[in-house]
Amino acid sequence: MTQTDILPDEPGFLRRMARMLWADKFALAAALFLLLIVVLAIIGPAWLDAAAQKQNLRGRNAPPFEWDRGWLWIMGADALGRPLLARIIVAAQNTMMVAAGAVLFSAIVGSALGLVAGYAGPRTSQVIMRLADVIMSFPSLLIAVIVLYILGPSVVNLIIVLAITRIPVYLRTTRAEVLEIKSRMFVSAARVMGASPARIIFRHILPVVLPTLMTIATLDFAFVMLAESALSFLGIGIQPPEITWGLMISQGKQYLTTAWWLSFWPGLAIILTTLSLNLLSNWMRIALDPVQRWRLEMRGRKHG
Amino acid sequence: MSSFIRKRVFASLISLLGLVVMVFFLSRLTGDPAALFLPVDATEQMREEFRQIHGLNDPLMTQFGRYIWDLLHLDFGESIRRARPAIDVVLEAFVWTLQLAVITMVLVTAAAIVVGSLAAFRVGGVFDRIASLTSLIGASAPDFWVAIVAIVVFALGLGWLPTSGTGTVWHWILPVGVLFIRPFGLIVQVVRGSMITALSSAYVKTARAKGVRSRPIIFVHALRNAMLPVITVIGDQAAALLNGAVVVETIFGFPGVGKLMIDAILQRDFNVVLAAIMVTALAIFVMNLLIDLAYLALDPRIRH
Amino acid sequence: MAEHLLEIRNLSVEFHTATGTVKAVRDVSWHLDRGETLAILGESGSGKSVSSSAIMNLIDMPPGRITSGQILFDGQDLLQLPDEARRALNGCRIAMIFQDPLAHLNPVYTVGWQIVEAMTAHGTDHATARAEALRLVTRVGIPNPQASLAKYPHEFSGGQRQRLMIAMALAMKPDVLIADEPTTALDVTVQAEVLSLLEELKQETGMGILIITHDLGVVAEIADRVVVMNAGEIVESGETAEVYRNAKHPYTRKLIAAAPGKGVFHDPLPRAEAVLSVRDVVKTYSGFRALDGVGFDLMAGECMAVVGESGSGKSTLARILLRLEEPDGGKALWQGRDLFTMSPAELYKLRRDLQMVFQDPTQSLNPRMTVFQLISEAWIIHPEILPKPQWKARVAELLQQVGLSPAMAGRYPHQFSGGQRQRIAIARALALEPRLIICDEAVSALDVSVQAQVIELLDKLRREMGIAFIFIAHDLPVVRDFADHVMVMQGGKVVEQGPVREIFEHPRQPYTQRLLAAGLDPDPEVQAQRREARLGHPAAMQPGI
Amino acid sequence: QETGVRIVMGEDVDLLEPCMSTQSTIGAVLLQNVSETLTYLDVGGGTGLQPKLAESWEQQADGSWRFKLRQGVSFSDGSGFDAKDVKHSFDRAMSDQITCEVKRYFGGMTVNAEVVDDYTIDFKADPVQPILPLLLSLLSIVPEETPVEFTREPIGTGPFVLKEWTPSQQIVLGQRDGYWGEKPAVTSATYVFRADPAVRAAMVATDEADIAPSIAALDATNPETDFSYLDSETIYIRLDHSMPPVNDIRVRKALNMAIDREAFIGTLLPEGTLLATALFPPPTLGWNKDVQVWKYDPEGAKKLLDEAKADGVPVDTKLTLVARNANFPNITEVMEAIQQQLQEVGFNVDLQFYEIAEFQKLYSKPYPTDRGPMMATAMHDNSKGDPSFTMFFKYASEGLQSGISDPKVDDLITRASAATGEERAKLWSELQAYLHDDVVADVLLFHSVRFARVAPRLSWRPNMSTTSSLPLGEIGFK
Ligand SMILES: Nc1ncnc2c1ncn2[C@@H]1O[C@H](COP(=O)(O)OP(=O)(O)OP(=O)(O)O)[C@@H](O)[C@H]1O
Ligand SMILES: Nc1ncnc2c1ncn2[C@@H]1O[C@H](COP(=O)(O)OP(=O)(O)OP(=O)(O)O)[C@@H](O)[C@H]1O
Ligand SMILES: [Mg+2]
Ligand SMILES: [Mg+2]
Repeated sequence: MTQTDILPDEPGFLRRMARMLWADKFALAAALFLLLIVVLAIIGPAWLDAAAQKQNLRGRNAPPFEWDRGWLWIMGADALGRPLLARIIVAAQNTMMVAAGAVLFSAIVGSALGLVAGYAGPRTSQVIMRLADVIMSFPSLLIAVIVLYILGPSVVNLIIVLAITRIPVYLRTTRAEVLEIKSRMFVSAARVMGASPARIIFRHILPVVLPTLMTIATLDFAFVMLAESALSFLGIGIQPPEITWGLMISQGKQYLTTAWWLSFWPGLAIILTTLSLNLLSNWMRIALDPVQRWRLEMRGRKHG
Repeated sequence: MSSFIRKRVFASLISLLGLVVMVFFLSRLTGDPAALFLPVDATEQMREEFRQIHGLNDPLMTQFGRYIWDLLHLDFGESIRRARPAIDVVLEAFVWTLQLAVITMVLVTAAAIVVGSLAAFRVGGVFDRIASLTSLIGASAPDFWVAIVAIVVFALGLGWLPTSGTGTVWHWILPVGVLFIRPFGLIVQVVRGSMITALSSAYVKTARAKGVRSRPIIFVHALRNAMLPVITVIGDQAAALLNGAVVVETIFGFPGVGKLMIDAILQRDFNVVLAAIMVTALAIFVMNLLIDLAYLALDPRIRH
Repeated sequence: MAEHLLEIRNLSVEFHTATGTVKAVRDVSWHLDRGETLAILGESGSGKSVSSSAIMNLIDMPPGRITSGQILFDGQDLLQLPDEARRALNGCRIAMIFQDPLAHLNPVYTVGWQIVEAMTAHGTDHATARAEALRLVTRVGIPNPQASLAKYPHEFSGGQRQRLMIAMALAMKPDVLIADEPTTALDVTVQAEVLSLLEELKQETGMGILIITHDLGVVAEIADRVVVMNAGEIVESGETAEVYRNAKHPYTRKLIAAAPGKGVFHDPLPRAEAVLSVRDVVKTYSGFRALDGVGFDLMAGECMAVVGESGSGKSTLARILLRLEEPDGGKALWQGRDLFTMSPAELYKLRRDLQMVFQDPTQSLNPRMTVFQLISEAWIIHPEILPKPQWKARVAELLQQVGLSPAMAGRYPHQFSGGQRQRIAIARALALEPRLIICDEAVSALDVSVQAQVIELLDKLRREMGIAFIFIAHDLPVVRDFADHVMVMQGGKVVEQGPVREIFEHPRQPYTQRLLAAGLDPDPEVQAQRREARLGHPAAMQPGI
Repeated sequence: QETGVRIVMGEDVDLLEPCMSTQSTIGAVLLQNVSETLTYLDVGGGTGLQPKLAESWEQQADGSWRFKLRQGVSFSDGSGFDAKDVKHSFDRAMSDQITCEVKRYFGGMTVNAEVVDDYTIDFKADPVQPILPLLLSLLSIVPEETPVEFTREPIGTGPFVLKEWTPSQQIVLGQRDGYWGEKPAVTSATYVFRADPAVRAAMVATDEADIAPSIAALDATNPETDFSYLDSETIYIRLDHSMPPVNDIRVRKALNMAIDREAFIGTLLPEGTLLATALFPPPTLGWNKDVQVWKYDPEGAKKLLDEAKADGVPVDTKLTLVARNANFPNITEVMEAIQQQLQEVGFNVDLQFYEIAEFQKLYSKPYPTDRGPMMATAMHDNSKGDPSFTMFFKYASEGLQSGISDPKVDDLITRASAATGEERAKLWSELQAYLHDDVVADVLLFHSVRFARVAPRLSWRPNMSTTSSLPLGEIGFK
């Protein structure tokens, strides 16, 4: 073994990640898809809003794959003859905003509380956990109605309503894992070094819990995207003519047997987004775990 | 152990009381039941009488005091809509919900654990890819899609199963099938993720060195270590089912507590809302207690 | 060529890592016959554990890869066998004792269950297996065997876990036993018992034993032949006595020369104010007294060795002094202030001064951090120690001081050998420049040459910087060389303490005397004489085994 | 099962209280099956008000009404039917101890029932009610012994009795002996509840049900089994005349002209939907067929707006178009289309959907004070054959949902309500035209249709009354 005085320079973090992403073609495709969605969410409304709102009762429920109307109509048209593709693109912004907002909010609040409940003493933990029980047994619709009446309808309130009900799952998951992880020796070792509780929680415990939270969060994304449309019906949040994928699905619901494409395409968008997020989070679980990382690095080598 | 349970029951009772107080006051901020019970054209005098009959004209504190007093006598009040004791209405529905939740969760848990574990055993293998993909697509597809398509295919098309309703075993298949999908997808993913880590740990090597077969290595050695986040998520999904499976109840005409609760909330039938929340909350509290006991049973390191 | 029980031919193993391929084992060949004990000696990280894992089909492939070679067991090449056939052999005909017992025991099952499973996995019925498990646990000297079977791994001491691993491996009376450092965590009396148990079984069943160890005394005691490895290669092999007498390879000579226990005793330090003074520490685990009135004084720059029976509460004492566990009674005055009643805030300020190297190195390193991150975390927490630009250089320096290559700084804990991890843990403790380091079996997994280097480093720090040490160890020669003061523990109590010379030369308590008598000499001939003497006087052995 | 029918309904029945049977879900089960009324409005046959438990009635000199009751009628509990039962039924329904829905039709008047003899009863109303016999077609008759609280065991004089009631699951009615009238062909009826219209349609298709009184237009694809019927619901946009710019008649006209009503039919709304010129459906007393639907004229609308603007009317003010969620099928699309059409002629329209309770607050008086110019899309149901059930509430200054305050309208309503016969019809006609053409009170849109699916083995067709009752006696088998 050669002894060198300087530490070897590791390949840059980003380059390494990029190489590992390249190694997993599924994850790569997922990442590209998500990138596309994000881009569309940013430019979509400015770019296609007019086309997406232009009604044309004569072209209502136009079937998909008819090229002669132009590419915007490739997915067909909705009940008011508006091109579905344009609507999906325009809806991406609201959808992503609400879904990401709600999921991030619930995940962050939930896991923060879970970390505290798991790490702190039994009394704090008991209080937090019973609070979670209360939230868990509070019907989301009731929360929605209450928020609607007390705070009034708005997108932020919609996000809050959607987020509140999902807090307990992150909270409970995090706490359960923290209870186990904090008994591990490397946590003791960190304590001996004088690491502050914050450091122990965020540097040592959180990384172990994070992959599980990410898995839940990705599936919650789908859940939130669908649930959001259910709340629109209370008049809270996104309202027609503003659109989200969830709303498009629920509007297309009655045409399920006669004009399937109305709710199919937005449904597909949700499925693909969820799928991509999940593939990416599964990839991340492996890429961020040094013990598993070889799965990607080896493959990357073979291919590249 | 018994002191743990005693403390827990006590804390849960406090949260139940908190829940009742919260729901009682917050729900009363959400509008006048008279406006909803009576048709739009009803006269103001009729509304006034209605409020008088149902004690809605008294000061809120008086109403609350009366409610709590009755509650102490195990009287949950009358349903405004149904003119019968709210608790009867709720319990009737809850029996169905409980059955549905238990059956679904038992099936989901068994299936998801097997599939998730096998997927984790060969990460990136064919089984892993197929299982992940199908479960994720199922989990992110709108549930009413799945429900309607299932009816169209299995009841209308093939004529194998009844469209909806209750009565025979056959009536359960579609609702359970539809409810199965989302928790299944979620739990498969959580099991898979958690198992990947567990299967690469040193004690699995020990088991292999002992000559233990693959199946017990997966399902005995690794699984128990991987179970903490899994049972948490199972609990979360079960809680969701205990709160009522609205879509399934609506579409399949299943007389559960979900639609009852939604209707009661929308109609501001407060006594039913409160009774329903208390019953489901109790179920959820019990379930969370069982889950916490399961943590202790699963992982001796948590017992301290 | 005569058929051997187990033969390895030209085995090479490499690992893929982010920074390149690591050739862990290179072209290694050796063989083991029935009723024979083969010892593999060698530098820490030289591929001993990896090559034995290869026999058991336990290398993760990928990232590991067997690039060449054959592993012949009973004449058939294991590498060509289907997985199912190899599984059937594992545990039943070839069994292994792992180096790091805590990580290798399943934390969520009772040890009884795990031992029983080793038998039921090969068709033994449950009742028989249970009876056998009880017998085995009794034989390896676990106190209160019946109750112990129902306990979980984390409820045992390091040495007890190691013995449980041994019991598990012996369950099926295998033809080949691979013992990877089976006695590192055992005090010499227990070690002697375990070694004689192995010897006995060997006589009884004709089992071949492959023992990987750093302890030349153990080699001298039981090995028929030795193989010496260095940097993944075999540098020397032969009859034990022959190799000891006429070592040819410079590395072997270095090893033998480095055997501890030959230095001069430290002279007692001049009496001064104690930095740490511990009184009447008590700790009970659900009724069981793990510590019972322990007390001692420690001066700056002093090294106090704690020796004693496995399970006597040494690690517990260490954990309690660091407030990783709450004591049930007693006082520990650190510079006059009681550690046990300190508020978390006060304690936090003190953390930097008190460091510990844990008994199970694997578990004490965060698996998600690189070596660089692990060591530099100290400076993140205590930024006053070292400005950031110097971190890299200091990490490199520390790694070199403990005998590791700075090139390894980018690797993760699981990519190291047991001894290497232990050194990372030492480096991490040193990074904080503390005033007191508690070393719980900190050098037990190191080969004697590295061990000597590390001990020398620690001794230098002790002298130059006045760092005090509480040095928990089983290895009496090391204690003899390094300690100023010795405390002997048994059953949670201090049975004897005093200056090192006094303890070693005039032990008063019977337990101490027994301990010293059980020490092994690296010289096979000396050891052979002692063995004869011992067999002649069975009374010297502890009863009840 | 041969002579039993299974009916799948869209909404669960919470109560089986006879005095609540004006509520369509309750009425569908009870009315004319379990409970009967004194009179009966034949909407389907077009023959007007028919005798049921009353054999005849006449208005007396003082304006009160005398009813001669049918003899030899018994309740399903065996007790006989007489005037005391009628009086009790009426008093019970009007009681302030329970909230009976039928009471609302007797708002703004005091009515006293007086038993003359066992089979004669007088109803005295103040002010005099020309349509009292019609109003009494809404009152279900219960036995005298019925307590004044909601009952869950409805007793009536009808041909059926309640056999089984599993809440939220099913209700079973069985034929009873001793019914005074013709024995129905149907011997039993099972009601089940499915919220999803597609499922209801599927259930008839799979022979799990015989009648689905309401299915989605989209599912009504089989001419063999699926029938449309006018359901007496009228969709309109209520305008609030108290605020600019809607207080300007040109703006109201422009609103009406901007909407292409024809374009909705056969697209977003099913074929068969009628364009509305009044808030009640055509087979109603005094229907004025001369009132013409506003023509779609975007250019004209623009011009009117420009004129108004020139006169300083703030036509650019944001108008909030509110609607109730899921009020009728396709409401979202319809509202979006209307919004776009309004915007095309230059209105600034914001669309808002609300949950029913929230909507109610906006739709009924007292209106929120900070509402701004608001247009409420609503549905109104009048299958009772007389505009009085509509006009007061929706147009009188005091009307709970009225957006206008017009003395002439108030006057016409008062006069029409008090009038009878030809006179009454004429006054209603006049009011209809005045509201539509002169006041331009609101934006009237559609009379909606519904679809029912009926198993081929039944000879039964839905009609306008199907929304409020479903007499099993009318069902025959092929
Ligand atoms: N998964 C891995 N990835 C990369 N390198 C590894 C991996 N496992 C082991 N190594 C390297 O292989 C070499 C041999 O390791 P091994 O565990 O066999 O050493 P050892 O001889 O048993 O040492 P010790 O006496 O310290 O236990 C070491 O240098 C180690 O760093
Ligand atoms: N968490 C625990 N629960 C119950 N008993 C425990 C626990 N931890 C340690 N013990 C018991 O306390 C005793 C002392 O353990 P400790 O680890 O301090 O021993 P030790 O002196 O370090 O031994 P070794 O040299 O084998 O490491 C042992 O008998 C052990 O079984
Ligand atoms: Mg090793
Ligand atoms: Mg120890």
